[in-house]
Amino acid sequence: MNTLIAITGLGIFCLLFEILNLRKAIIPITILGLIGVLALNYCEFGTEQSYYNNMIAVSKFSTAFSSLFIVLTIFLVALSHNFYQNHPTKISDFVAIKVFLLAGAVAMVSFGNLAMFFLGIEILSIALYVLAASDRLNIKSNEAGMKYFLMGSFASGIILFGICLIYGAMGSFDISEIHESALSAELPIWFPIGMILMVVGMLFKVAAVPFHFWAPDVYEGSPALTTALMSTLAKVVAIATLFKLIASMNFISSLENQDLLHTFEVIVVIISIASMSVGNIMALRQVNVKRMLAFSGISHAGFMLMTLLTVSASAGVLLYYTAAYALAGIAAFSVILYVCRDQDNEDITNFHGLGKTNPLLAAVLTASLLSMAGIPIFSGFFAKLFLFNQTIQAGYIGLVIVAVINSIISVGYYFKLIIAMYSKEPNQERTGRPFLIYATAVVSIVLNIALGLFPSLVLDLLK
Amino acid sequence: MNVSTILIILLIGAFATYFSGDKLASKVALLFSLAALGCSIVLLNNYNAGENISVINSWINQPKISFALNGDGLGLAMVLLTAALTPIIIFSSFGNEYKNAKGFYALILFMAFAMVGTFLAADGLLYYIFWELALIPIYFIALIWGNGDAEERRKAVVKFFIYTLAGSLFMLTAFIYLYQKAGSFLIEDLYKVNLSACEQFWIFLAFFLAYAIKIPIIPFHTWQANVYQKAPTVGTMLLSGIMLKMGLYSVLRWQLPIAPLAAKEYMTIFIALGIAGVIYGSIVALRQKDLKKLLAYSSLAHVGLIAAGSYTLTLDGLRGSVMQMIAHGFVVVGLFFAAEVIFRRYETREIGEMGGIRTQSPKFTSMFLILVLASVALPSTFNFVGEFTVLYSLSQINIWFAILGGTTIILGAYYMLRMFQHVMLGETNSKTFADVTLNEGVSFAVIIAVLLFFGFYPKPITDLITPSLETILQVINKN
Amino acid sequence: MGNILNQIGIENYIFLSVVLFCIGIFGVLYRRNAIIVFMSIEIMLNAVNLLFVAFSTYHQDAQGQVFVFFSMAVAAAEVAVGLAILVSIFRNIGSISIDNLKNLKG
Amino acid sequence: MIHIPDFAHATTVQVIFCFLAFITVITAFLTIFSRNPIHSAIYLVICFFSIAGHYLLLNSQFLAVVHIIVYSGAIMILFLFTIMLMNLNEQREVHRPRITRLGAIVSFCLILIVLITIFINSKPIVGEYDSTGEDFQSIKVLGKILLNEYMVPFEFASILLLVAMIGAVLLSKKEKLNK
Amino acid sequence: MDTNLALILVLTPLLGFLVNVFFGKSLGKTVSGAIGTIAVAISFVVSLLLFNQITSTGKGIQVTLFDWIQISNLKINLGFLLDQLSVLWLLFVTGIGSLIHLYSISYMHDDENMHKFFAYLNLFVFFMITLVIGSNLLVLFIGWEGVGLCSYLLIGFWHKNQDYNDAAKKAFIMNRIGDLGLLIGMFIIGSMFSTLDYATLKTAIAGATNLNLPLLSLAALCLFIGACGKSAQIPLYTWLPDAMAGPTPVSALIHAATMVTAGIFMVTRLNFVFDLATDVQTVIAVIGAITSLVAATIGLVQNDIKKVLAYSTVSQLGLMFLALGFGAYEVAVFHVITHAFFKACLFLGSGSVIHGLHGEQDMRNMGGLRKAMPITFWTMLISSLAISGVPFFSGFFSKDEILLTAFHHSIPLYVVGSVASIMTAFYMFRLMFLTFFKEFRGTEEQKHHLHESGSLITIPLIILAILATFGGLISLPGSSWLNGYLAPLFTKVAGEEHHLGATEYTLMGVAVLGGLLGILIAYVKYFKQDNVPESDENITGLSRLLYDKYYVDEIYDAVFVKPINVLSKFFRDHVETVLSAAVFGLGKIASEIAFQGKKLQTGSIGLYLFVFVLGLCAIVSYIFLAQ
Repeated sequence: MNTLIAITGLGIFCLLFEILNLRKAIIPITILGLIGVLALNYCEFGTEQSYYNNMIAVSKFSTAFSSLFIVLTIFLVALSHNFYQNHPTKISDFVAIKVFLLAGAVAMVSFGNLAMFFLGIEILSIALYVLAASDRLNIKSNEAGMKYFLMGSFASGIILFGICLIYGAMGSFDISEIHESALSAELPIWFPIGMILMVVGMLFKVAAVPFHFWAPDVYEGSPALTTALMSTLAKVVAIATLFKLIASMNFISSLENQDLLHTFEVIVVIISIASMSVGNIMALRQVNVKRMLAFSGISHAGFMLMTLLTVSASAGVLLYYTAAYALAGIAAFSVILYVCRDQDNEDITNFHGLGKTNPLLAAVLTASLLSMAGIPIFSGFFAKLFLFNQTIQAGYIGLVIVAVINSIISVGYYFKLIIAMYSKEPNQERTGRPFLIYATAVVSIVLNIALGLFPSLVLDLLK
Repeated sequence: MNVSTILIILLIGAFATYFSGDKLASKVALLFSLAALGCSIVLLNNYNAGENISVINSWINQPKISFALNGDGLGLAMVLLTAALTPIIIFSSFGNEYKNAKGFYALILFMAFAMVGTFLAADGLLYYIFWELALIPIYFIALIWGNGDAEERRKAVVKFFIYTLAGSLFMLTAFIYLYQKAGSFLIEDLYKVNLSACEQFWIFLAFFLAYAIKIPIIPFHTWQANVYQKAPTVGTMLLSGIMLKMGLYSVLRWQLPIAPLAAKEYMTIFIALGIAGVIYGSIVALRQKDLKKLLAYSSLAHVGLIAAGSYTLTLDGLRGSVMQMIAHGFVVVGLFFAAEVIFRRYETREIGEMGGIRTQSPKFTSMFLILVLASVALPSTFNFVGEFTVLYSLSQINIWFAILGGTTIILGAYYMLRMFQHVMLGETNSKTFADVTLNEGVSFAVIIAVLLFFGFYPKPITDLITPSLETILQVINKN
Repeated sequence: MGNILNQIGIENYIFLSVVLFCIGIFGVLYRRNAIIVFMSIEIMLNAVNLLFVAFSTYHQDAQGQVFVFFSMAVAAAEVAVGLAILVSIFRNIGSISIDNLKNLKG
Repeated sequence: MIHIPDFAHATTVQVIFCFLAFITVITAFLTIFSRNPIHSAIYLVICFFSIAGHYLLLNSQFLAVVHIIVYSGAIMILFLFTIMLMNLNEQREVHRPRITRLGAIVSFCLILIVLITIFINSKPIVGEYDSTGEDFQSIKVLGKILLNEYMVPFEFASILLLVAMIGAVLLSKKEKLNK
Repeated sequence: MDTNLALILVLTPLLGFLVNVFFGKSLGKTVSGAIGTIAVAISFVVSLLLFNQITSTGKGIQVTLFDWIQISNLKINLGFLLDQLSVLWLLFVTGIGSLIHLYSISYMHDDENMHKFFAYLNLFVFFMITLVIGSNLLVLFIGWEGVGLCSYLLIGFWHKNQDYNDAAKKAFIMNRIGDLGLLIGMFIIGSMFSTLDYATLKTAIAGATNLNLPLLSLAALCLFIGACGKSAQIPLYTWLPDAMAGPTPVSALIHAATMVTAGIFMVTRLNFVFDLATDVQTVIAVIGAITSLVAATIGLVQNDIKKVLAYSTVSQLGLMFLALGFGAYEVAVFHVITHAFFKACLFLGSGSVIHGLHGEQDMRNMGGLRKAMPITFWTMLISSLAISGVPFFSGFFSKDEILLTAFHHSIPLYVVGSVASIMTAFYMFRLMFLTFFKEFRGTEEQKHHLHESGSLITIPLIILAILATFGGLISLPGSSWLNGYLAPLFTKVAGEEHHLGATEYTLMGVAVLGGLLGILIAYVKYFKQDNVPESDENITGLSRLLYDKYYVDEIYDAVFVKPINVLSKFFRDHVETVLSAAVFGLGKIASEIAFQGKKLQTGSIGLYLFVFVLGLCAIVSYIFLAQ
């Protein structure tokens, strides 16, 4: 709870700095503030407590994920400095929106009442709509914002309908109450329908097939930093929330009571397989890196959805997977930001010869791509390993095999980028070594590798 | 002192090489690789003295993964192979100028690190990690420093990477499945797992896919020739000399003992595949126009025989294949180096453009000829010892296996001598061909010395590997 | 006064709300004019609000109605942002037909 | 089960419900089908009013008032402003391809049928609806709940609105062009 | 002491090889030649010592150096067995070897790579000694392959000529086919008796109760295939005539006197195996006979002086196998020895001729050399008489014994052998007449330079001619020293056929008459009638068939070499492509799906939402309406 308050306060401070004409200080102060928040959040870790009539329920799950979100936000804010260099008047808005977005994200994983959940997701979504469309003179950005907005509101409507039906069934928005009554025999069918609708809405947010269509377009059109935010923070938040929704409301047992569990699991399996396959295959022919990473994100969503099959045991795995994925994503995007900062697109051709002109960044990008592809020692590998382990344990060996095949396909496009960096001739001069971008790239990839070397650090958090 | 020392040396070496700058890189790399060789010899001594050189530390609690390295005879033999070949390979590259040499040599050492790790790992997952790690450096070596048309090379290298990764991911799945049964990735726990015949079959198959691609066994070999051709010779040496031994080694260490029932049940099929590889590889090699490709196919043929030997599940077969692995490792490195020596002077790998070298460079010719002869397993070379043992073990299974596998000595002689004739003999070439330099000569001499020495006196190696192989056989035959 | 649902039945509210919701969906799919699409989304949200109130009566519980406030706040916020985006699109391309938004594809 | 309206014995409430429902659905449709955005807006306002009627029928007067204020008063005005700003009173929409319409209709029918079928298939609510007789929806009660139990979401909603505000500003603020 | 002797025996040639390889060039031609010769001569001396020891003690010497290859049930030592057989072989290997080395010093003096030549020769002697004195089959195999290698190196000694290289390669590969047979034979024997050691094997076979005879026969057959390869028997004989591409001393040493007899050595060595495999013995005899006849017929019409000798060698080897097939090992060995003498002499003589004519090998361009090269002429004449079976020359005794043995076992094979002998006499004298009599038919330039070769060449010739004359003494009919000497090796009691009766004398007479008949025909045709063989284009009919060696090479080419090459090309161009495409194909398919899938991503919000709704419907209806 304190975390949430602190974050909100920090957001408001950002806005104040603009008024106080302290633009230069915004980013450092925000980063420091966020680090403080991280510390605060860390202090809360391990306490199981609910605040304000169970509006906010702090648990290991929520604090762990909140920490991850905060870390990601720190990186994203750090990247903002260079990205918004040309928009000095708006920098406070951008940073504040990001901080508020973080508040929404934290609310989404620590909600104790569906109202908080709904508001959280709306804050997140609206902030993202704005960020997607924030390059207001760029038609692509407009289009991305519009697409995201329309489809996002549509999904919000469906989520809202789901909440409504749950309320109809339960007469309450409080998840602990829902948790208790979810097993009652008298439960109207509204509850599972409502849950399914909410799940569908969240599947939209995580960009799972067949609700994924927005992702590539929006990722491509949005300003690169927003894409980074969407593909790392937003995706991680969405999947964590989805996980929490299903886990915290006893949904699985409830379905089991009503003999619907099997069909639900079939659906999850199908969506998971479809997401990975569609994501990976579609990414093969992309030339725009952001778009490619969008499809990659779709496939990773498919992987992460596998945790829904073993909700009771796989929170740690999900945390690990999301951390690995998001850190790799941050590293990758910081390089993309650097490479494409003066370009009007993010085509692969921009990356030609990066291995020669900027070996460090090329190495970082390579490492992050390898991590996403699941090559050992990078945490992406362990993420997949733990995930597969969990899933095989639950008996879904077929699903794992499909996942494995998909991992193979994914290498195809990740390596396209690596090849472009190392075996093509550079086609442009790259000057300047923006410290924050370098720092973000290096720190995030180091964190990624550290996670790979000591996976227990994160994996055992939620035990 | 335990086996992790050598890993540390190589890893530090890789970093040190990278930071030593382009000028010094090759020397630093050589230094560290020699240090690793020295270390492995010391380890061998300690092992022979009965010291425990294994390591086991827990690493990840849940799932239970340990940092376990096991120094037994078999592993040490392979480590020695790696540690001996790495300096040779590095030294042999001294005649070439590489752009960004520091990266190049660092990758070589890193690859050696990963390969040594693979040979030592006693935990399924650790093993898998090293296995995969070895893939990355060679990928970059081939991609960045390779030769030939860039687009073709990219295709070949990516295919190689994806293909091998594909195989190994199935192996990973098998490992995870095994973990469910064993509750640990430790090799001794995996050995103890009781699996039904059906489970064993699938696990065997998953392993097979990984190894068949890596080794390669036909029809999974299609990446090989292209990559060998496109990679820089150093990469080709690493690939053919050591890396494909990873696959063969793994068959012995992991595949057979973990799924013995399946191994016994389907033995003939896999032997037959290996032998088919022998014949197919030999025949394809016959008409290759590119020297490196020819050597690649010859390698295909040889490893087919080694694989067939491994699948016999007899001590002879296993022992023969290990010896043949070592012998082949040396000889193939030598042969590829010879190709490189020619390339340095002629700037071509087309056999058609060579010829008549013998008059100009008798020393080179002799060395090359010895390597060719070793490769066709002339008695008194180490290759003969291996090949004889393998063929003998095959004959114990079925005489036809020995006969068909034995065609390698005919076909092998055919394509190798044909190649030798067109590359080295004939009218003196109009282009000048300087005889081997001292550096080159030393590399050749070391390889030849090793091959001949063990050809007459293979006992040290036999004694080193036999106990481990017997242990493995015990596990295989426990039921 | 008794529960009004005794006379109408919660099902009828559900059906009405479902129909309304579906009309909203239909509108989003049917129209290319972004403003109308926004309106359709408002219809969807209103359908849900209606159901909230009905359920609130059904449970004799005020929380549902409280939630409607939030839902309205969300609707307002969405519309504000949505229209802002729409305006900037209109400024850039002079049209608000979502058919014109097909630059990003493939 | 669907209560087939028994028109002969319909209570006033039932008649009002049917009437309001009819208005709601029709105006919703008209909103969508109107070619002129202004007309759409006006139909939508009517639709909102009829929904407000439903609220009144359910005896939540406060909500009805708020609803009208927020939707008809704020949101619709926003729409109208925008429409006027863009000068959209004439039909600008290009002709929709048939496939789009077909798709829309198909999905409309599909989702409607699916949802309705599920609700019909589900267990019917049997028995009388509770009536505790307590006041649960007066302004007072709502206010208490909103500012006690739902204090946090209430505050949080302010952040939502703040974000929306910043967003709207961000999207429309012109910046001085840097050199 | 024995170990040291054996080591000196083996290692001296190796040392000679190493010295010549590393320092030969700087030492100069004569010195390197001398080193080579001395190395072999030392071995020869050691062989003599050993011979002395063996004959005095009558016991073989077994030397074990160290464990070599360990196979679970089969321990293989690197060890030597010096017994009667091996020492006998050693004697003529090193003896003739020394002579040929000596000869080569002069013969090769003009070659810039003379030191290499001697190196290879020494290496050959080293391997040959290893082959002979190995105490088990695998050590034999070292030598076996090693001599094959040296043969390869020496045939292709003039490596600039790709035809020679082809010949060398062919020799090596055909030998390898045989080697595979030998290996398989070893495998079978190894698995049957768990040993490859001769001595142990012998006791094992003798002591075995339940012998799997068919399997043993198979082993014997495989071993015989090995022998076929090395000793140029049908079907693996075609390499030997081609091997004449090498320098003539090589032909003399390797392809006439020593290496090609390795097959006979091996069969003799394993006589206890072959004795049990009677079917295989028949096969050996038949193949030997056929080879001898076929080679002889081809030899009738060859015009290249060395080719004639080569086919003669094949034919004589066939005769030896004929004897082996009847279990008459000592007879075969006897012929090996005599053959070594006269054939070496013939080759060296032909070498002298070729040397004198500066490389001319075609007999149509020779003639009348008798006066210019008298020593060569006389030594060759003696050898020709010996090979033709003219009485009291060595060949007479040995060949006669073979035919005698054949007669006792199988009349048809006897006839075949006899016909081959007659032909031998004919073509040998055809060679003599064409080369040494009448007028010189070469160019004026050659005529001008005609001269007798130097003493280094003639001395070996003379020594060999003497041996060819008197070599028969070691095994005179009736009182054979050789039979007695070799007796400990054989299980069967030898010499039962050696009581000389009327039949034997008749047969002897027939053989002598046959030989003389052959000589007579040659005399009539090439001396009296003054025929000179026609030039290549004009050869027709049967002679054409013979001249072209029954087209065996062409047939082999068409049946084996071509198909393999076609197959190779097919594999390379098609199978590889298909396999590769199959792997790439998966990627291509994925890529194609991606390409089609991109079209689905139209950018239209309507479509996206449509799919969204459809997905929603599908999920909801599947979960709630599926039952």
